Amino acid sequence: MTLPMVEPLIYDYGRAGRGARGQWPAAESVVPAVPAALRRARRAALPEVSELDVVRHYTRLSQLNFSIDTHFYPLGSCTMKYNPRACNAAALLPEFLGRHPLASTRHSQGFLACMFELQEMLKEVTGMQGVALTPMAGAHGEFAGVAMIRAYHRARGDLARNEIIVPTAAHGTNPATATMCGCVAREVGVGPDGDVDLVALRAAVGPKTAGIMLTNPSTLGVFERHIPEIARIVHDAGGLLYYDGANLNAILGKVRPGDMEFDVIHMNLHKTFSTPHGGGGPGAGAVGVGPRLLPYLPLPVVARSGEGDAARYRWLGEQDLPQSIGRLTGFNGNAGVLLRAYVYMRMLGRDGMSRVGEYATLNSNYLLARLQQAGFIAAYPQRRASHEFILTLKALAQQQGVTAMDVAKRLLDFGFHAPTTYFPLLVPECLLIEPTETESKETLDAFVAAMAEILREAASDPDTLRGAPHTMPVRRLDDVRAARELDLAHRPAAA
Amino acid sequence: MTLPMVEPLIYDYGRAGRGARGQWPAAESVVPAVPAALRRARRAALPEVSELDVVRHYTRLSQLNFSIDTHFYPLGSCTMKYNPRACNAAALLPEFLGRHPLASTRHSQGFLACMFELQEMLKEVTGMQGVALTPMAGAHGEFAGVAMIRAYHRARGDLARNEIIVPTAAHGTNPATATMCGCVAREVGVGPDGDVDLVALRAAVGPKTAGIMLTNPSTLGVFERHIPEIARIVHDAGGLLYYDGANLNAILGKVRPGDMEFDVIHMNLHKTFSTPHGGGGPGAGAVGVGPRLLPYLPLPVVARSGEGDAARYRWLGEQDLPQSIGRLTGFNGNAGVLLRAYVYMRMLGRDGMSRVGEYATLNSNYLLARLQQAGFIAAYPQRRASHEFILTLKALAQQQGVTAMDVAKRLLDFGFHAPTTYFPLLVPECLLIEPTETESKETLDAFVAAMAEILREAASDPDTLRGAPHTMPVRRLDDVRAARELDLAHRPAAA
Amino acid sequence: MPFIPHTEADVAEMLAAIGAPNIEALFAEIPRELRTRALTGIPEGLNEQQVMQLMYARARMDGRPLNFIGAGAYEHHIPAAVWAIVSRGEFYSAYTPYQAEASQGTLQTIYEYQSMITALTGAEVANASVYDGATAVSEACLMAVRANRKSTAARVLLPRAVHPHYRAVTQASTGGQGLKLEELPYVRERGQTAVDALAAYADQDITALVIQQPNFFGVLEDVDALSDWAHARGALVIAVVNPTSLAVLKAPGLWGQRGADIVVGDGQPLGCPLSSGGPYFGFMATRMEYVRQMPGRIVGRTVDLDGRPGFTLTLQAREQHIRRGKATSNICTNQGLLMIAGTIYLSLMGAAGLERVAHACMARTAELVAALARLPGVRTAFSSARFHEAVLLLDRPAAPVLEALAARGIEGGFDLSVNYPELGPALLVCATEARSAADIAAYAAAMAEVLKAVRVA
Amino acid sequence: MPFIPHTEADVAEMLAAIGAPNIEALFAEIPRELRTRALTGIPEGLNEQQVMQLMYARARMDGRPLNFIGAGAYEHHIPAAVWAIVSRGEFYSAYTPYQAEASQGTLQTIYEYQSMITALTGAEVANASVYDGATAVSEACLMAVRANRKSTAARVLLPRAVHPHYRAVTQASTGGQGLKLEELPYVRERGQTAVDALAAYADQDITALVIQQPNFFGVLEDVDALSDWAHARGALVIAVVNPTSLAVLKAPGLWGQRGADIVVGDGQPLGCPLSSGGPYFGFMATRMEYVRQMPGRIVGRTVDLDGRPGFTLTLQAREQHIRRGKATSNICTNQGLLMIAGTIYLSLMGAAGLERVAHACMARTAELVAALARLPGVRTAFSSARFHEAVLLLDRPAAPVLEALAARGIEGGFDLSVNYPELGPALLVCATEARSAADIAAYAAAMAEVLKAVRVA
Ligand SMILES: Cc1ncc(COP(=O)(O)O)c(C=O)c1O
Ligand SMILES: Cc1ncc(COP(=O)(O)O)c(C=O)c1O
Repeated sequence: MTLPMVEPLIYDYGRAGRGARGQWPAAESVVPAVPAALRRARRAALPEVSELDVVRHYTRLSQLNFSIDTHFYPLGSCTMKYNPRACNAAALLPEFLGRHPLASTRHSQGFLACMFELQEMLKEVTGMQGVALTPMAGAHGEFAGVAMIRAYHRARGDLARNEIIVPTAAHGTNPATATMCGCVAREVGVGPDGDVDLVALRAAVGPKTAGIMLTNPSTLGVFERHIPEIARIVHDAGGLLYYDGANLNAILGKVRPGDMEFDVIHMNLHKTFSTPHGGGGPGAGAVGVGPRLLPYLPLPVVARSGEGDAARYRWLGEQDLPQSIGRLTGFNGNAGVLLRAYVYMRMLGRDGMSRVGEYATLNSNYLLARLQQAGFIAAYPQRRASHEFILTLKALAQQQGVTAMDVAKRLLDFGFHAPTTYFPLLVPECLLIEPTETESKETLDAFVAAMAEILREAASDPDTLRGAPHTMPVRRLDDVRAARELDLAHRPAAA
Repeated sequence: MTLPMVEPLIYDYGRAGRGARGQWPAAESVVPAVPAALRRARRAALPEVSELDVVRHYTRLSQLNFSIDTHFYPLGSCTMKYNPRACNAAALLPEFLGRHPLASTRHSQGFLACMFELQEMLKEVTGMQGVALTPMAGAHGEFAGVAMIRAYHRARGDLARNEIIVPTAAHGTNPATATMCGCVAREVGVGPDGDVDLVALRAAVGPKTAGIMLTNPSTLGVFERHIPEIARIVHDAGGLLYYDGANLNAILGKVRPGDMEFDVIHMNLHKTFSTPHGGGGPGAGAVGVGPRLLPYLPLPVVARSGEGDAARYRWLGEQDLPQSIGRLTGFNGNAGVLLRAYVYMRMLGRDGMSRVGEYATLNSNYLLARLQQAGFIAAYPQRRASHEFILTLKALAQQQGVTAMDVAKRLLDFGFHAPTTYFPLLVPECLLIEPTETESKETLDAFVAAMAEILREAASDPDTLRGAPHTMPVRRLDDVRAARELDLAHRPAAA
Repeated sequence: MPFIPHTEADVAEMLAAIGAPNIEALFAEIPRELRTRALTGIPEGLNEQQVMQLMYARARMDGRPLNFIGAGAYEHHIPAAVWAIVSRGEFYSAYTPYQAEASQGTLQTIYEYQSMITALTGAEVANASVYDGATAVSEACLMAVRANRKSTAARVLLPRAVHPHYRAVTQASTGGQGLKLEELPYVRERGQTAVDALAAYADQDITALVIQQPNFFGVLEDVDALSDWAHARGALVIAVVNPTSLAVLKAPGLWGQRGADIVVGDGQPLGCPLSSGGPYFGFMATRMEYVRQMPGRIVGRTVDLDGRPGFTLTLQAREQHIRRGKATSNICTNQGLLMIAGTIYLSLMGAAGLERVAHACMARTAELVAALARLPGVRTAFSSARFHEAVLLLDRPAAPVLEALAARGIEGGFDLSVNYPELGPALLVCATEARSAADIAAYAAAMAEVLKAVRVA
Repeated sequence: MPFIPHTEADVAEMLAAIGAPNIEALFAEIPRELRTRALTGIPEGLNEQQVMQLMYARARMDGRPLNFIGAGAYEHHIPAAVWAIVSRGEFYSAYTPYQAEASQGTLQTIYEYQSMITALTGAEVANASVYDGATAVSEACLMAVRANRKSTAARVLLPRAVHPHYRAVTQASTGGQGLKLEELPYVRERGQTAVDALAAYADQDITALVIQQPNFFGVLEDVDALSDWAHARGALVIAVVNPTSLAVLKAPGLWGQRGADIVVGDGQPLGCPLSSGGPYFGFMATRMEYVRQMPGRIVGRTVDLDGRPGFTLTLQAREQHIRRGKATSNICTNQGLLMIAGTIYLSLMGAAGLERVAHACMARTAELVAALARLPGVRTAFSSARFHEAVLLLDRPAAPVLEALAARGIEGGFDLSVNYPELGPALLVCATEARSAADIAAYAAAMAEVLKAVRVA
């Protein structure tokens, strides 16, 4: 049985000869010739649709999404908090929007002033001594960080150091980054309370240790309590300390990675500083470094000369930072995202910044407490939650045959985006829940009520859960078929 | 049984002390005192909500609407065509948006140039000799027009003329306008083919006739064929001719009211020139006049001196137009709407403008033909449709007990906004259908298919129609209760 | 063909279905002699890029002067969220919510708007907007005639201290129905409506008294005394108010013993950009007993077939589409989208935020007045308490001063000479929370310069 | 507290439910010695109005110069509809569509995007974006090493005529994995990659050859010959293309006998504003046989439990969250929102509209080059056919010329002296459809003036 699509493909609105002609430039009378061998013979099979078709189609499609602007979205590790519209408005000012990335310094002072101040604020927040803004997402920042660690060891002639220690609780990007940098990811376990297994760590370090990548609070939703010991062990072994700052939201104004002896950190500005996630991006993964790694920062970074009204800003390049790991982006990173983060930080200000960590933690611990009262099982019940926490539904899966996936899908029917499921891989049948500080108690209470109701359904009517969702535009999708019978593009006849 | 609301009231998100504080100005240390007797004692009971609450609530509410951007919206007489986004973008340019209405001429030349050219284009399109842009909707333009007719007769000492002839097919605003202007609306009938009953008209005119208000194409969806005779009859009787130009979309580039001897016209720029209807407004009801009424135009209008690069623009006021009927708006009308109409007209240009009438008429006649083939009954089968047409469901109502309202509500379930129902009042159980030129044949075909299906349901399953809609956020609403148990405002306790 | 999706094949198929040889044939019913020539006066069409370039150039001509004009339209901070939401297609491109079930978004927003307007004004019911503040006053006068059954005079007292445009519009809009508008003078020293002058009307049939608070000069009127006077004589009280000021000023519903009967004003300060004069929205609220005399759309809460609460247009029997010539007004299309902006603005501000706005406006205006009145040749006109506008008297003609300020990028205020010649050279100035201390200093510096350059008359 | 909705009562209730005396107690697990002092280096918070005023001032500092720089980022007309839709909260504030049933909007848009990219490039499958054009090249090189099972050298030929930043990024991004990048020279007169130079590699193990079309100089390469040479030697072909140019240039899928194997580029010209350098999006497409080697997210069409078509992320076993250290890349967050903009842009333009854009770009650039090369001291560097950029040689240092142009409000091009000193003083200039004849005339006039003022070296 094939049912009609919820919304047809944009191609389905097309007819040969139709088009949004108001958008087309006038036809040229003279166009320089393209040599015949290089010319396109057939027009590409793009949609031929009217402007109204386009507006209606994509407006309708958008309505099929859950989003922060419409739903509570407690996707653990992703910090889905309110994206203030002012950040967008500021980034869209025509002068910024129309500015070419290679524009003259003369026409760049306003933009560069924002970038410089953003670098300074990030230094303050992390306790680091240098910041580069160009990495375009968290993983990209990780790459920059590990590449700097590598460059550091190489510059010292310490060529054997190619192992990056990664706790098993790490985000998948950490080991993937190690590999991309040509290092080997060496995993060490965590103990039953979620902290790194120090015995294993001591066993793992050695002359091949380039460094350790530590997420804190870890992806298990707890603050790593042995940071001083870990720092000592790794540093003593000659390795450097990498702080995966994706969870910076939890510790803003409470602890600073620089003060904790970390040599490098990447931040997910799209999380902590609330730039929009855009259905998959863009992000911004600025990196901060301590004194050891200062010379290796990726290019370009912004420098200031003069003070106050006499301040002048410019990009530093290769000549200025000859030991840099080089360029990681075509221009200078996701400038528009950086502007949004800058505006957000200026609005928060000093006091607002520490409140972020406090209220994110309050919401998380409250939600955990209420869900425990409702009968759910915390993965680390003996620990305080950080800005997020993990439930494990292993018992439910064993007793009722209802999985974390079923619960996640059923939550959609109650009007809540699901938490992160099956991540971290360490905890079976897990839900990683991050409410963020911008959600109200009422919303959290409503979420608890829905979860409690789902627990009741698991006992009384598990098939409803297994068949969920029931109220979305589509019911549960066949992922296996998607991977087996690959249908990755529509192929209309070319015009 | 009371069910929960689809989306709670914004007040329901409130808690004492909550607020979108990022929007509040800083508290003042010194504020000039308000005399105690004039001071507010208790804060108004406004919502106390967070910025996220506001964004989420109104985003969700918006999703409960049908709109052009999401649905075919063939609401007869309302010309719900595509609202190009460029018009909005241009009107929102910061210089226009930030411009005070009383700004100096120096800081107004760009805006006034647009307004002047808009006046000129509207003159060309209507064949009139003067245009004023300030009326803020069609009905407001009607007021201006009838007030000018009155002023004309008064200026000639012709004080007895206080009757405005209004065909029974007229829009309700026509007689209401006559009353507002202190005139008496005198109705004349229309014949079985939809044209004005000339015998009745001849009988109605006389020394009390101030004028006639004629909608063309009439609200019956047909072009009035006796315009030359009507013009002669009314003018001969000493009355003036008013053209209700709400349906200008049908005749753009085909006929011009000025050429047809009309003395005054109002246009609904929000229809013909596609400014957004905004859930009830704003509109713009510019008026155009022939030579007789030029001195009476409402204030202000824009004048130009000089040509080309030396052109200077300014507002004309009372000193310039001493016989004007005066001011109808606090400043100068819905400037932002006028800018949108200006941009739309510039995009259409000369050729695009005549195409509007042609394709609006094509779509309308096609839809009528297809619906007739599907078994629906046209109110004026012997006539060509103009840009809109009427179906009468009288037979259906009599035979199956299914009303035009039932059909309208059922259409919502098929994803179409309903046509205008029960208007004009002349035709029983009517649907007034206006597809507009911006809709594609495929959309019209889909609408026909839905209508045909509804006809089948009327025979096989009339209760489904009577209970419709079934897929909207709410089912059919109790209008009687709404009027009887008036609940017009939420009353929370004041803070 | 911009905005027309038809392909040639579509047209051919459609004509075949109609049974017409070509599009032209569809116009066959139009008498041939009426057919028009081509629209040669219309320029050729521009594509979107071209039209935007044209509009950028036009906008640049107007520049972005620093604005100190108020006079009924006020520059306020507008939260970015307001227009991000208002511009959503589902609000922007919908129309009047005739099909309630497919328009709950607009309808519920109107209901919330009605709730907020009644909360601010202290009235019981509000409509879903009229065109603007000026037409709201004229509609209120017409409504008062219908509502005040005791009065037969159709006579409304309209103080001279009411916005001159509002008075002009009321004149133009109510004259046809024979309303008699009579002007009440103001006290020259205080800029307040002269309560003494009312003595002249002591025993006469007055239908309504209009009270603007703050009045056009920014001055606060003695609203209690004026209201009580009117009510004692059987006249209705029409309050014309600035919604921002209601955060700090007594709600019209509490004016005097009985409260105002009809409350109107321009909603522009609530989230509507200055936008060269519009679109704004007029608000209108009244007592429940007069609701059937109120013009405009009204939304009510009701339930659906299942008992679920929902919203719908109600009391439509007042309106032209039902009542035609006997309707309360001819208004049909109103200012819906702006009303939505106002609702979102009020939700974001709340009463506490709006109070902050009002306080900042008052403080900035006081600072502006102090900075300007310090200059030789400038002094304040009135001694009374004010909201966020003030009249300044100059020792030389205002027009060249304003023109010289404009040349320096400053819109220095509204020239009162035309409407209030009795004041001599005078400016109405305004500073809202959108003006900073630096802005005010820039104005004062420019004014000092200009006063050196522009001659005393 | 901006953005935090908690009332004091809320906090008290929540702490009670947790069983904690205060918020501070929630941080008790953090070793005391790690706790930080206050963030004194962060300024105090601004409200929205203040921050917007700050940003207006910053924006004003940058002005709006007339831009003739291309060099990988191009100023095009962007239909107003694009960002009106992209900015809708449902797109803007969603994240990666992990919950497919609640993310069909994003997922279907990605599927449509994949369809359009494959149609434009002539490739079979595309991913849902990588960061930008530069990282797309480096990812393509790493992918080629995985995909080319015949090659063991991990050696990629990277012509000097490829964007210097793309080369730098590739260098920085692939060095760790030991890729060897070798530069191919270009022919000085033609600005084209020297096919002769390939002779040196005739019998060597080459993993891939990168071909940029048009190349960094705007010059069209002989893509067929280059592709066939590579394929003949078992090397993969990585095409780096400007998507606008594909409206008129042969699709990489048809280059030579076999077509390019991996096609990448920057999607910026498709609806993304210049925006000071980003966010843009990198696109990436390949043959079906290599799909499992491609990094990034991929969406597939499937059906739901009822058999209704729907969309979901697929082939996730390539990705880091499943495969961790063995993933095809570490990429996680990508450039989703920009990809949506590109999809809407391509829908509005269609192939015919994009062709018009390409033609206009070519025509304007030809006019620009003609107008500038007419001036004494300016000549064109290369004789070959070009797309919408050109290299101009100057008879004096480029930097002061550009600075003098900037002082006149014109961004006159990209200074090639740093990256291509062998050319002598040289500018890379660009004119797209966004530049008018008047703009070009303004540039030529300013250049004439500047050449009078700036000395010959
Ligand atoms: C702990 C952690 N590290 C790294 C990342 C990678 O960040 P991004 O997705 O921006 O590349 C994430 C986010 O998904 C994360 O949660
Ligand atoms: C024929 C006709 N006349 C007048 C009007 C009144 O226009 P408006 O609603 O803009 O006041 C309308 C629109 O509703 C109309 O259709």
